[in-house]
Amino acid sequence: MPFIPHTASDVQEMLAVLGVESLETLFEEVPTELTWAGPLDLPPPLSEMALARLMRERAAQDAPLLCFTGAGAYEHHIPAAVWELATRGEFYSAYTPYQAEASQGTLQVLYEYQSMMAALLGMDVVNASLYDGATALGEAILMAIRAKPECARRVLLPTTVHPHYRQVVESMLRGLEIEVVSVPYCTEGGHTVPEVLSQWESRSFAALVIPQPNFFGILEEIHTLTDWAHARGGLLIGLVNPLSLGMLQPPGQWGRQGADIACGDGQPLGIPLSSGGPYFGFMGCKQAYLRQLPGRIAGRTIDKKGEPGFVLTMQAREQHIRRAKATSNICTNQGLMTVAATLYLALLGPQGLRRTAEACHAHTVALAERVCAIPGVTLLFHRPYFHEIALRIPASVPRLLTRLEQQGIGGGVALAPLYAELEDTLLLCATEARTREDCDHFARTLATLLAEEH
Amino acid sequence: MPFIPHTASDVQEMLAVLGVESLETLFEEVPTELTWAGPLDLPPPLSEMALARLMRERAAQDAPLLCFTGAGAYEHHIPAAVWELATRGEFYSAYTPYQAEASQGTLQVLYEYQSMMAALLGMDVVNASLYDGATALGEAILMAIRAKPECARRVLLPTTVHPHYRQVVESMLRGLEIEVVSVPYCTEGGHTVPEVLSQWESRSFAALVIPQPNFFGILEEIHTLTDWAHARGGLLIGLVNPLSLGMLQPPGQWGRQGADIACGDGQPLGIPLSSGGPYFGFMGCKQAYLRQLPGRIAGRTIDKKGEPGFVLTMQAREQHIRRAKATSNICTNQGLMTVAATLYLALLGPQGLRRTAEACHAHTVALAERVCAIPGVTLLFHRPYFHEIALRIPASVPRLLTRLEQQGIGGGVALAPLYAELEDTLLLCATEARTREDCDHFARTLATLLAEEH
Amino acid sequence: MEPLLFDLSRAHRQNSHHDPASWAEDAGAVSQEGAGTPPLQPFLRQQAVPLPEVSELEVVRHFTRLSQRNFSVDTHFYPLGSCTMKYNPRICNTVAMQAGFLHRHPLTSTSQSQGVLACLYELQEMLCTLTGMTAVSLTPMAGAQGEFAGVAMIRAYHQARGDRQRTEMLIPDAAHGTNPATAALCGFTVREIATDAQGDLTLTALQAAVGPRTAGLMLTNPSTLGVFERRITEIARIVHDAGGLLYYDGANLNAIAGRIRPGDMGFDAIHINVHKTLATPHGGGGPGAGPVGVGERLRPFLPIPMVGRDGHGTYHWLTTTEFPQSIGRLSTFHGNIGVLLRAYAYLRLTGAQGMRRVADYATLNANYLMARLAQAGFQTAFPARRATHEFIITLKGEAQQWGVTALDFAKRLLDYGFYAPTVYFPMLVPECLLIEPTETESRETLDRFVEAMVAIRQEAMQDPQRLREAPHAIPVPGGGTSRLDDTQAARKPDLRMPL
Amino acid sequence: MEPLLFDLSRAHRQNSHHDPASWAEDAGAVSQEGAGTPPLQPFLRQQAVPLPEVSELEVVRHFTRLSQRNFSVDTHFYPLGSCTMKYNPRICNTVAMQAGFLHRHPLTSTSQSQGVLACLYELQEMLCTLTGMTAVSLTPMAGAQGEFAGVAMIRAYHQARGDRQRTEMLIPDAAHGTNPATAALCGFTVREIATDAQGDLTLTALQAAVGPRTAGLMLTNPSTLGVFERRITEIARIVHDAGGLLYYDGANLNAIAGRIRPGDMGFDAIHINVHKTLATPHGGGGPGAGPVGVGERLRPFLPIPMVGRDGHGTYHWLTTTEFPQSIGRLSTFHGNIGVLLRAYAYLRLTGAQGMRRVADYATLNANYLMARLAQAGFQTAFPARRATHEFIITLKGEAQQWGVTALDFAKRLLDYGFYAPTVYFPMLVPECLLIEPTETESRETLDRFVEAMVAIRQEAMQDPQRLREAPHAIPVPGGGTSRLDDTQAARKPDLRMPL
Ligand SMILES: Cc1ncc(COP(=O)(O)O)c(C=O)c1O
Ligand SMILES: Cc1ncc(COP(=O)(O)O)c(C=O)c1O
Repeated sequence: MPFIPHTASDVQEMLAVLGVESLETLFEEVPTELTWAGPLDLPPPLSEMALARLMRERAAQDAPLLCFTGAGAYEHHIPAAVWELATRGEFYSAYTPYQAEASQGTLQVLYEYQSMMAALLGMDVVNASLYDGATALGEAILMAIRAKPECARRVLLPTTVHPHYRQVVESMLRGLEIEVVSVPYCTEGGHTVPEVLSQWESRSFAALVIPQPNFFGILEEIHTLTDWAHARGGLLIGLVNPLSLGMLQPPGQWGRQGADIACGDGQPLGIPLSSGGPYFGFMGCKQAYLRQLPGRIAGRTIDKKGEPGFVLTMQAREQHIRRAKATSNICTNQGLMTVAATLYLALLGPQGLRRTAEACHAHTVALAERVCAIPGVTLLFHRPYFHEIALRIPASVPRLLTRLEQQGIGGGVALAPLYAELEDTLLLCATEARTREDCDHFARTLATLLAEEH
Repeated sequence: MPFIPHTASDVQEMLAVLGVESLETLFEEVPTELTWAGPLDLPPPLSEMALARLMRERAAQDAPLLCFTGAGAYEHHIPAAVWELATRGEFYSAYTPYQAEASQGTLQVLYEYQSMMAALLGMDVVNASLYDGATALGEAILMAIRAKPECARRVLLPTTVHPHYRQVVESMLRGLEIEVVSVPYCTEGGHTVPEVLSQWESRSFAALVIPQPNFFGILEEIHTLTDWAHARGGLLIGLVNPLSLGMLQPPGQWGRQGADIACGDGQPLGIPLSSGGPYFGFMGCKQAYLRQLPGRIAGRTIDKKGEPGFVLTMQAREQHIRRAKATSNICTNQGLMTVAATLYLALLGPQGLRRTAEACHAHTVALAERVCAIPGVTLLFHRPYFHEIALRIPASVPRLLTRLEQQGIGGGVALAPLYAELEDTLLLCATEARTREDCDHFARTLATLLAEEH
Repeated sequence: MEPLLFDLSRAHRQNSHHDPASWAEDAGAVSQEGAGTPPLQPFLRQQAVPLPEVSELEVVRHFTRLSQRNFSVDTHFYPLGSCTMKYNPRICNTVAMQAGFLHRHPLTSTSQSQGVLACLYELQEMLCTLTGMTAVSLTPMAGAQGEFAGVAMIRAYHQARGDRQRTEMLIPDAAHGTNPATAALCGFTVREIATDAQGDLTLTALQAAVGPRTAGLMLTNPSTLGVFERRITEIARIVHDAGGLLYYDGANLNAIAGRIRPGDMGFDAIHINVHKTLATPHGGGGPGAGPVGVGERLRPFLPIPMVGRDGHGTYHWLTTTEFPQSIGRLSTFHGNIGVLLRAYAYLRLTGAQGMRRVADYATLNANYLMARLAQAGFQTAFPARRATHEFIITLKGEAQQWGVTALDFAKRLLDYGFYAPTVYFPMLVPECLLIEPTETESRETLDRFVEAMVAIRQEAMQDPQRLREAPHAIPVPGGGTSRLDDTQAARKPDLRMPL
Repeated sequence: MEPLLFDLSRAHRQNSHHDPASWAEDAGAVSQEGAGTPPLQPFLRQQAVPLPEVSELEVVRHFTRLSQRNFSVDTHFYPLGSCTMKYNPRICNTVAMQAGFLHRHPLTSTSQSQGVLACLYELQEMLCTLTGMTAVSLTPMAGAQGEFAGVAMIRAYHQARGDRQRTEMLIPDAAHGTNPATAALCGFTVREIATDAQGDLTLTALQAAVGPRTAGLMLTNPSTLGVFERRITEIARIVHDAGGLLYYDGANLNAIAGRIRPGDMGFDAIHINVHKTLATPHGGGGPGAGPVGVGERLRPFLPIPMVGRDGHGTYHWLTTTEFPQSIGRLSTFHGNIGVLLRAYAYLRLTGAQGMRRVADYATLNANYLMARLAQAGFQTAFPARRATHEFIITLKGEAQQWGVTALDFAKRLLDYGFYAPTVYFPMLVPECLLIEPTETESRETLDRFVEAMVAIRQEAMQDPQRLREAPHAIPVPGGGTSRLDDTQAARKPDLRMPL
């Protein structure tokens, strides 16, 4: 029997210990009308060999694409050691480290993860992961509301935040009577401007969210906005791409006081694209808000012998203790992904991270130069950006994307379905993984396809 | 610097300890004329990212083929757990277990490998691996010569042994004044018959080699041949496919006394095709010949506390002790492959191994039925076979193979380049991995191609 | 102790083979001076990120050694109740880690994603069959998010019917913490329902609680007490009659998979912890996945996206276009697809017969282990009841007699080479161990566990201090940590390396 | 101790997901009754194979736990002299384990194998450049087989010239055991050449030995004594003048890679241990690979197959058609290709600069470690000499004073968490440790090793018995094995489980 070690005689002997005749007896408390009679209508079992072949075929069914798509998930180099180590059985098949003494491996990794992420974000404390970037933002907003009971249950959420994130936030907050105010972006700069925010000048809010870079790749005026929010008694939630922080200012240093909460998606730190998941959400905050932080936290302590060791701590915030009053309902998080991210950061180091961020950006700049040389193609916004660009394209973007795919290119994302006003625009990205030949090839292909359109 | 952890200040401090100014000084004993001046003409270094991409492209450069080729290397199902565990760093990056106490993992695996292989072969002892099947046969012959100093330095080697093995044996024995007698095969049965052997009836020889199944897939008359060799004072070396032993009689039970030495290639036991290697050679023998066995051997012993443990043993046979008088010059063997084979045997168990062998054979029988239904295609030999068949084909085989490959099929091996007399013949194999659809598809394609030829 | 990565660091140590070596002219400069765009300078970090600088070899060693300091299913019996720590087939990892899946961008068009979509579609179908539900959405990323989806759908359902007074969620007192936490997160008031001495829900309490304010009831069956809620049909009727809906917490599905279907018990929504029942790994804390299934009534409210199939057999994403009443999106893209692929692989390996066997042998193992422990003198929480896939023993007697706690037993088990069962959950049973052996453990392992428990009990009698100070000698390289001080950890939080 | 797999076995336990579930009608029956062929019956096994029957979970646990009982480069400093135990980059494993390489049958036509052939061809070229040789054959499967190829070529060369009296192979007394063993295997008589007190070959002894019977000289430079053979040019002249050829044992190439080329030193043939210099893993005993390179004179004799490239850039196998004088085939197919791919990947990562750095830093580390140990009072074997990538210390003094041996030091190092250096090789130096730190170790690690050595020396003085009984506490799960009895192992061989 697959994965079941019992032999016929085991079963007989075990039933004898139980003093019952058959396995069925063990289910005698179940009302008979609830027992499904026959076998379920599932496909017949496959041998491992047949499964491996089926899955090999499924994995190979669609041709791989040369990826110029970003929009919240990025193709980066992942050192081979990351997943060779992260999938070791002792990490892969362990549970959440409840019995600390038998889980020092996972716990020390979490502590190192928290330390490195805190360093990267410039935050005092970081939790041990949330599901993904979008839910991390939702949790950050809930946290801000809890942390600011004196403020109105209102948050300011720029439309430069990833549209999917905003949808998730909406789903998460729906039952809670929290007002989410959409802050429109500046159509020239593609960023959030204080002038627009000033409408809420006089109204209380718990937090302002600032994405950096924002969904269009544009860099927001983080210092001004942070100070603006703080001046009005709100918290500032920084939503960041962690890899960009190899180069960009960490949320902890935004404005005069720094962001209060930083969150985002950890995918760029060593997590494969995987069709969309599993990734992981990260969240850090200032010490003052620690007790409002959701999710697990590892801490360093000592054992009976006075030796250092690690435990899960601050559990009084969590559902298994606080139940309906917990900071979140999260239980299982994305643990293994943080192991991978810790490995990624350890292997790259500060220099590798900076050089990677720089290469991403330089390649996107180079790509921008190439595509903007094509007649009719222009940058949509005129502001500094990081590693992602919005373009105006003189063609039907959906058709263009299909034709690019037919040529083996993942050519970015059409903005119109997400921003109705942005007809004929395209969001593109070139990470450090894109070579000069890739960018040349893309620009050439794009030029040819656009020429054919006319 | 890739893989070198030294920082500039490390280097300075280390040189200071050495009291030298520069690294160059450390090479001062090397005559200057021997020092290569500039950099070597090697390609510039790649980043890991660039290397990964290059190798991904190389691996994908040639389309995968549906494999009906055997001839000494077989596509079998390999449980995923085999290589997930065998490539764990502690196995992968350890050396030959010289310091037994710090290498109990590898040593216990070797002991278990030896135990399982001895059980499979029906042999008293098995060594810890040789390079591959061909060199194992060469070593077996050398061993027989050593074990039989009273016999002539002569071995009888049927032409039903894999032609490449015979070539390797020739290379290995060339300097040693050993006569290798080629024993021709029976053209009807494709096997070795006693009548042909009887020419050497009166001449002394150290050993007769019997392959089972032989290169044509044909089953040899192992019992008769074993007894024949023993009756004439020679040893019997059984050359076997270890997977076939899930079903076929083990060499230890051939004839009245069993084979004296058994050897072969371990590839079918969990080793991927890998374009030809690494595989591993195995060798077992009767207790009497233990001290002539080449290669490493693990043994069980006890430690100071009386607890069982494992060591490399019988080292007096080996080059590092016996030097010019060693049983072989082998040092590094194919250790990790035996870890994989041990895992393979452990996961399949006796039942899995038998069922796999049966499926291989049943599929080949079914394939034979299908292809023999095509006009002009016939089995070359009329004897029992195991999982590989030689066919007569009414067409130019090399061209046929090319056309099969163009259709994505690895269609077997032409025998003519190996056996000049076997024009228009083809050696085919269908393991347990070939589905009914695969076999139907092959037969249909073959029929179409042959029809087109006419 | 293994040193911290930070302690292995040395300034300017680099793994330069991970330097992307940009081809773009002078990457450093370009990064500050985009193509015709304003300078990046004001946005740039002033100091380098204070990350450790460690060689790749030391990184490999550090994490290899750290991994060896974990107990895990791959190394130890892990009878952690409610968590279903069973064998995670390695093939499921291997097939999911193929380049064709790993390198696929989530926003790739569906026409270029048919392979992965086929797997997900079939998984949806299989989960419907397994649970007896009408439709499944795979997007929730863990059990708790599945609960969130379920409860949010219940809310949406009542609201769609204009039934706005239903603000209460009924939850048994024995329920897992995620249940009340989720209800609260969805804006409901939690009303606890008592459990009776037999481990069943107190029907009178339920009847007293239901009413026009009742949005629904969250239940797991078998319950967290390790017994089957026998009057489930009646419970369902009571709740439904009062206009509420029933949510099934699928964490215990391993007990009944292929045998009893939550849909048939009257549940309207359910999540499935694939990292439990469907053997995907728990990864030291995730990722898991918590697909949510519903009956016909809740179907319109399922979270998007889901996978649909058109008449030509082509797969596509279903979004708010098809599901305008959806509770919306719960993850940035489509949930934890890599985990779902592992679940898919597992289900294809087991099939219907295999799933039923899971329930059968998980139940056999739990009952056997319970019987053996009871014979050995341990007190089970519900001696009159059959165990399901797990069961509870209470060490109240041992605590009173010898002053040792359930925690002491748990810690001492680590010394014996076993991970500890769940302790102090459910909170109803004093000094409890919730023990779940799962179907993938052999009888020999269960017998060894009984021996260890008996030996520890002996120690508790003769040398209770030995237990109170456990663990002593956890078998990990370098020797294990002894008991760690939780109180100090919480009182003086040390949550990261100081910079 | 971890139980043996056989002890975990239980009759009829099966992992049925590995049952191929044949589609052919009644596989069992068919297997006995081939299509129109005589019955298989007489050839069939009578009893089932007496293999253990263990569940997949237990197999995974068993091998995971066993792996944790190994010291390895991925977990420990492994300064095993002559073995070059450096970091094995994981990327080299990852790229080599891709399906496109792994699933390729060796007899696939060259037109369908261009990807792998391109790698092998380029590897041949790179190895020529690195060694200063004219041509390379990749087929030998380890260093010793490379030696065999080299010596067989030397034999073939003399024979091709009709020079049949050259029956002697000269080998320094300090040489590795594979050198004399190989010479014997090729039918040569071994003549040992003495080493002088400075670790150099005694030129007078060499001069006395060479003559018309001399087939050649096998040498490694730097020698196994960890010093560079300074008069190599003169040595080469002497041997060549006598009509002999020079074979270079490439085991120590890590000391000079990218700096000094064996071809320039006058060698005619060389093997390269890719599992040493080129960082492919040693796998607990292999597989490695031992490509062999030659100068122009030996080119015609190279073992087949090799990879050639035609005018169109298409790769193909070179066989006896192109190399009719070849010493022939040395492996069934083309050698250990999977290992060669790892070596290729490593060379592409390092390039020329990187290879030179390998030699530089391997040498720096060895000299530094030697100097530190000498400062700490250890006796180096050749104090007047520079170390190369390795060096020898002799514990003769310690043995005389305190009655502890090199083996005792080695075993005690295990307790300190270090794998032991090579002991008692080369045999010339009494109580020797041959120490090779490699370039991938950091200075901190070397310093920790020095501290351990000093501490052990202190123990030797104060409590020699502690050393003689070492190891005591090897840090592996469950606690390490104490010193194992080699003598009993050899006297009463227990080489497998009895059935
Ligand atoms: C009974 C029960 N419900 C819900 C959950 C929550 O599931 P998850 O951890 O996947 O969020 C768990 C997990 O421990 C559980 O045991
Ligand atoms: C000096 C020397 N020569 C030859 C060899 C043999 O190489 P291999 O083990 O690859 O056969 C070794 C390996 O230990 C060695 O150290």
